Amino acid sequence: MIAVHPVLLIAIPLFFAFLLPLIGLFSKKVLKYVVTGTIALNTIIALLVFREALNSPIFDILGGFKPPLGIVLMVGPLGGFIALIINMAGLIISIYGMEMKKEPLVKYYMLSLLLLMGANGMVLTGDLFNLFVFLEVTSIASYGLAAYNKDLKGFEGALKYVILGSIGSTFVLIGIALIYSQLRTLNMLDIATRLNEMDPYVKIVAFTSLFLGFGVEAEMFPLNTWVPETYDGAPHSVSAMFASMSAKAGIFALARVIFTIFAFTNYLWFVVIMGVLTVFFGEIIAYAQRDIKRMLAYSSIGQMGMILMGLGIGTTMAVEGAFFQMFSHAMAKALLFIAAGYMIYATQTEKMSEMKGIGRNPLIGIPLLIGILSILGMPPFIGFYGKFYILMGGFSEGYYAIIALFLAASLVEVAYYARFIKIAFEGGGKRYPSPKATVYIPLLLFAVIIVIFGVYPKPIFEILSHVTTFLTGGV
Amino acid sequence: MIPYYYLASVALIVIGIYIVIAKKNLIKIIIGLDMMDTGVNLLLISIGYVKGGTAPIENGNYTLYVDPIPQALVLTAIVIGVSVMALALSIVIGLYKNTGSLELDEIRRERK
Amino acid sequence: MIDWINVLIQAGVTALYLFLAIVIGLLFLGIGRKVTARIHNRVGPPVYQNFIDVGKLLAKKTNIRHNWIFDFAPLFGLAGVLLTLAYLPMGGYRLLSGEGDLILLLYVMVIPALGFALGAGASSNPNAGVGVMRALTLMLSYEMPFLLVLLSIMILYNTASLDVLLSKQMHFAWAIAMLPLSALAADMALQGMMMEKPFDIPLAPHEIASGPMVEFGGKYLGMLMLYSAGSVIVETTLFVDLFLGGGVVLDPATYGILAYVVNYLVWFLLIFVVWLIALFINAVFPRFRIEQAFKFYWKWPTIIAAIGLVQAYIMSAFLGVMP
Amino acid sequence: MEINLLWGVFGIFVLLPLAGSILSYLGKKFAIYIGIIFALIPTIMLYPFYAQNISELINIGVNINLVFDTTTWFFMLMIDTVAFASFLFAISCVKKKPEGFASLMLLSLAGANGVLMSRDFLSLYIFWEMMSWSAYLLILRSSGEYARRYLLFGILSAYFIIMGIGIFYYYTGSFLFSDSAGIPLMGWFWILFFLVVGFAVKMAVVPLHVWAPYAYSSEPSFVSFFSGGLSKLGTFGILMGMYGIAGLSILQGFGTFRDVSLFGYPFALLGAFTAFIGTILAIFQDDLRKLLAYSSIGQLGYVMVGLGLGTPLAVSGALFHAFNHAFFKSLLFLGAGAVIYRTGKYKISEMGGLGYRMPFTFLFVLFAIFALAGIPITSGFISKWMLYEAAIEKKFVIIAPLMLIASVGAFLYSFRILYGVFLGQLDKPYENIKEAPLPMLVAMGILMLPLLIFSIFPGWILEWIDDIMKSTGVGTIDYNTYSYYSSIGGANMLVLWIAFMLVFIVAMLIFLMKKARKVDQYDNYLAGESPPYVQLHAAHNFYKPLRDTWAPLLKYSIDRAYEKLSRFFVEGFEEIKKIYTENPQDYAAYLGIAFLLFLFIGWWLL
Repeated sequence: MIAVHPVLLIAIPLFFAFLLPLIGLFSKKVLKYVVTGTIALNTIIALLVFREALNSPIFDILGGFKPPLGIVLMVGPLGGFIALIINMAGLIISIYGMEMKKEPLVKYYMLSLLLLMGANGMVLTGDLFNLFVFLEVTSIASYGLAAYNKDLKGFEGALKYVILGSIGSTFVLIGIALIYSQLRTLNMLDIATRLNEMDPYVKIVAFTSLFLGFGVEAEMFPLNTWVPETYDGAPHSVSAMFASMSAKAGIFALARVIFTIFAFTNYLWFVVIMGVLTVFFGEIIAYAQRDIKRMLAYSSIGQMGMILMGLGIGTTMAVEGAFFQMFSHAMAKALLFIAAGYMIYATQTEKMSEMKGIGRNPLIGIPLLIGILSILGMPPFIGFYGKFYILMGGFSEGYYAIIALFLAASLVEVAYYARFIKIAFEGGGKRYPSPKATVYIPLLLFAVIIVIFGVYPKPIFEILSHVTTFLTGGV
Repeated sequence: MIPYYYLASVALIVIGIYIVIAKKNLIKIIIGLDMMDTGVNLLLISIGYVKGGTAPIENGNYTLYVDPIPQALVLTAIVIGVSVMALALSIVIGLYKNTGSLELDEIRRERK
Repeated sequence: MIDWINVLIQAGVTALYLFLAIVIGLLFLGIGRKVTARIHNRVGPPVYQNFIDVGKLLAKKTNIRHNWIFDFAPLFGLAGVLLTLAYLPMGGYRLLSGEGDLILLLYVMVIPALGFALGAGASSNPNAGVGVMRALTLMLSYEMPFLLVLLSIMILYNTASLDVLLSKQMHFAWAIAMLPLSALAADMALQGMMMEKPFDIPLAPHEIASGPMVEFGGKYLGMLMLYSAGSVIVETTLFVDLFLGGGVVLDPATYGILAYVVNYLVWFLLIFVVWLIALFINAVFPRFRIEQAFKFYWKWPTIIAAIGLVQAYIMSAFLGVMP
Repeated sequence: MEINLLWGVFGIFVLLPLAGSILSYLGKKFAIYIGIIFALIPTIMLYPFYAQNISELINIGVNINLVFDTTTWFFMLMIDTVAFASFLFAISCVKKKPEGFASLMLLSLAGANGVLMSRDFLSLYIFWEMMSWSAYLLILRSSGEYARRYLLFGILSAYFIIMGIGIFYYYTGSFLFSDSAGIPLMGWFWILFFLVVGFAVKMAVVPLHVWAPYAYSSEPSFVSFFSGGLSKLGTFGILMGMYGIAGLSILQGFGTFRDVSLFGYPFALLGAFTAFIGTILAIFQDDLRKLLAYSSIGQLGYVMVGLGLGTPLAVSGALFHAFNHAFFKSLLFLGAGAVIYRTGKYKISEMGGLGYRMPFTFLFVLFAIFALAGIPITSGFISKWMLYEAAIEKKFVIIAPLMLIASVGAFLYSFRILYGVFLGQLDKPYENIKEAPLPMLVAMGILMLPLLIFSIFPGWILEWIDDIMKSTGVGTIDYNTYSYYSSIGGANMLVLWIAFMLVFIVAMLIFLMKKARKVDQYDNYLAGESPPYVQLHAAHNFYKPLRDTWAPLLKYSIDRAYEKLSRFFVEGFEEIKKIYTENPQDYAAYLGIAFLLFLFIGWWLL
């Protein structure tokens, strides 16, 4: 018997999201605590679900229909892990979100809960169409949040996101339609077992459609064009959410398309190439940026490309690395976006060149350094293991040239982060207001996570040992 | 043998993409998106179509009925499509308020 | 167990040789002054003038010093030059040359120069600084061909030990016959090493008032004169040891004490010839500027030495000439 | 039992500094003192652990191998001692946020010790990177720009290493050094190439040296540890890569040229060029720290020569030289630090005459310079001797002259330091300058001792080196307590010392016969006629004539080449950036094109 229903992970945020306007009628001040409390509750449930899933995959059947007809939530260890990451990141970001001042706050909190719910759903669901629905929920919440600042930048970013996002989801739907037309089923495991009944040409088209559709959310080149502007225009906490929640849900969906549904093995090199192209363009263009959030956004693209590369390499080691990287990137990039939010607030500008000495306050500087070093893949921070495992996995498959290209791109990454650190720690800057508790507590929390699991990564690796089943088409 | 309604849906999608890429007016672009959506919905519906089948209403008198699942899917997809359209339009309104224009190049010029 | 009596005897003989070397050096300096004067059609001081000078300077009552680093010059200068002499076989007598090889010698040779430079630097006279700078630049210049020459000899004779080199030259042939080009380059380098014209740039009495020497007087100058006397012997002997078999004509193993005497005389003759050649060049040439010296040394002597090196390399590696 | 011993060693040399790093960060004002304690314990504990041979395979998911043997011990000896001395020095000079300094120093020390203990690539890489980024943060304390340059090259080196590791992993599926069986020769070539180049970056081998002059311009107390200690990890890495992992037989499998592997020879040549270029550039520096940095580049070039040649004499010379360099270069950086601390100036030409006011500092620096220049009364001579003889006995006619002329060049820049900083005229502002504080002097004194001791008893250190030679299978060297031999020569240090003492006594006797009167520095050739204040210190643009002659060659600069390259890349990046046109319609078009392209590829694959 299932002790905790994974569906709660979706239901709780949904319930509270629509409860918020009612609470808002009485008191606006409670809202933020309610949201944080909700996400905390969610995190606890995610933890419980995850512990459960470690033993055996959970199948939670919804609506009374039996699979393959009915909708099912299937939570493997990895899915539980990603859900936990998403909820944890969401929790910490929501602490930062407490300082949000701009009205309408109710809508902000509501949308962020919906975003969380959508991301959770994307990770947990075992039904292809359901996946699409949650993708759309996430997207709609994201569109709203992206334009939340209601300035030109925000709207422009949101517009780009809307256009690309809806084309992407159209592709997803096409893929679903094609699969359904051939197999008459939407359950992922069912599809996977009956895949060879499909006409190969239709299979290719379906795969391409799904790959591209989720690629938009997973920030794959060349579908990631919306990323910089949307991240740039959105409020800082929202950028952090995008990077650590919706992008992770997207890439996990992509991973499930690749491994669980299609179980590709012989054409994976194509994914590797897409991954390395993503890294390459992401990092190179990040170097050419002057604004901090844009730089972080492009860097995020690069990191997602690395994850994609790890998935594409497809050995146990590389995929373990990819999942580790999802974790580390969620933590580190959220940290950096929150730090960037503080910096923009303190300096009143987005230009990196005007942020002299912003990091000299240790409350900002130390988490900032830890985050950046983790992104750069330095041990003993969590960023290291993902990168190292992906690379070693790649080597064991003999992708020398691609890894050399990847390392060259990483060098560019080092260059622009070092450039930023140089400015941030330069002497002779102005005096900046010291950060509030809502800023430095999330920063320190993220930093502590980054260091603790960097020094003692064993629990994570134990979780990731389930990658083997995932690769062979399991949950 | 590809039935013609597949062609129609493909045509709708292609036209939609063309509009999105080529037209400068934001409203038109959103109409393009909508057309794509419609095309896909049509595709879904047509997948479930069984020749001679009736509506899948469970009262026991029919042996031949169309696949009910795509219809359910399309219903959901339409709802989603509508809400996306609504959000997209609200974003367009926001852009219009900020720049006073609905033309994409003018908005971009405004930016600079 | 060490044979202490033997060691003491050897030390005594070595001390004698060192003393003689300094005396010969002073004599050579006097001869140098005389010869140069004769070429310039002057009378010149007597040959023993330098002995008188040194005696007078060392006996002076008033001595002036600047600081304790200033004292390094005479101390390290004299001690270093004596140490260097001890590592050079003189007239077939090996002294300490069995206990260290050419590379060691090369670096021991630097000790007196460095001490001198330190003392000169501490005199706080800018001329001294300029002088030392020139000396060091000159050193970089002439060392280029000289090192190539050393290398050719070491490669050809397959040894870095002067002691072994001498015996090999005695039994086979003098290196000047084997490597004439290298000998030519070495002689050019020697001119700079001895800071004779056209390479007396570091001293240049008319420009920088004798450069490093400028502040020294009394016992300081006296000891420095001993130092320069010693270094004349060091440099000429080095050339003789390298190319002219160190003047060894008789094998001490067979001829005993007679060999030592004869070899010593031959060695004296040879270093005198080398010294005279240097003097003649010195007497007729004007002074280079330091840039010219550098360019000169890194051009012609280096090319000649490099050809010599190639020759030695071919002889040793391909033709199998193994002295 | 065995494993307990290993964990004990690991605890003392790696975990203890790590713990110290946290403690000292909390220690705030007393951070440096805490740091000293935690740097001292490993240094002292080296003594009981001499000649231990502990090795343990540990499984942490993958097998790793931690080892404590003579190689580890030897390298730890220099790194830990230098770290301790740097900490001592820091007592009086690091005033700004000492807790950051102490904890980062201990962190990099822990990383360095960890690198030395690891005999597998995974732990090696982890500790290597730890050391690398903590060094980066330490440089960041003084300059972001310098730190940036260092980080770029540090990561470049790490990526080279990771390429090597990856290829090794491809062939063996393991990270252990010992699992190296069955790698084809071509594989070995790439593994070694990447490893050696990667580690060579740390040793600042030309043309990968451009970070060094900047990185070595940061805080002196750190730089002495950096240049003296951490750069030796490059030496360790190359030693391990070429002789520990691959071994002579594989190196010789690439073909030999007079018993020297054709793989090692180009690196030896590169090392010789590094020695030459580093020296020449050092001659022309006016910034004290930059001069020392270029000199460091040059000196490590010698080490590279030895490692590349790979004969027993050459490798032991390289190790000995690395050892000497650790001590004399740290000493020089500390001396420079003391001078900078007292005067607040960096330029050599702005100092002068400090030797009269800071006699002990001067003496220590002088001794270090003797060692650097290879004056035989220091151990610096012996290592150079071994390297020269190694090249000459194998008749390498390009390497040997380059090394020899570079060492002549070393006299030039050494004297520039001596004269410009310590000799010449004492300038007015420094009239009342004091001797460096006691901790600084003690630190310098500690570093001086080995240079002196091993010049008299080279056999002691050669015994350790011989142990390393045996364990790596390079061969053995010919030595006894006082003397050492090559096939073409040899030298006895005791005889030299006794002879030197005797002649020095003779010179002393002559010198002491008469008393001398002390006069003021202005009482010189101007005969006291000088106006009240003239600065007559001729240290500005010291080697101008030489510089003029070198000008046509100095025009070509590797630094500028890198700058040009980076500008080219940045411009390229700006071009590539234009792909992201910020026009949603273009983006939609990309999506469409990508779809068609993917479909096309998919069909083509079918």
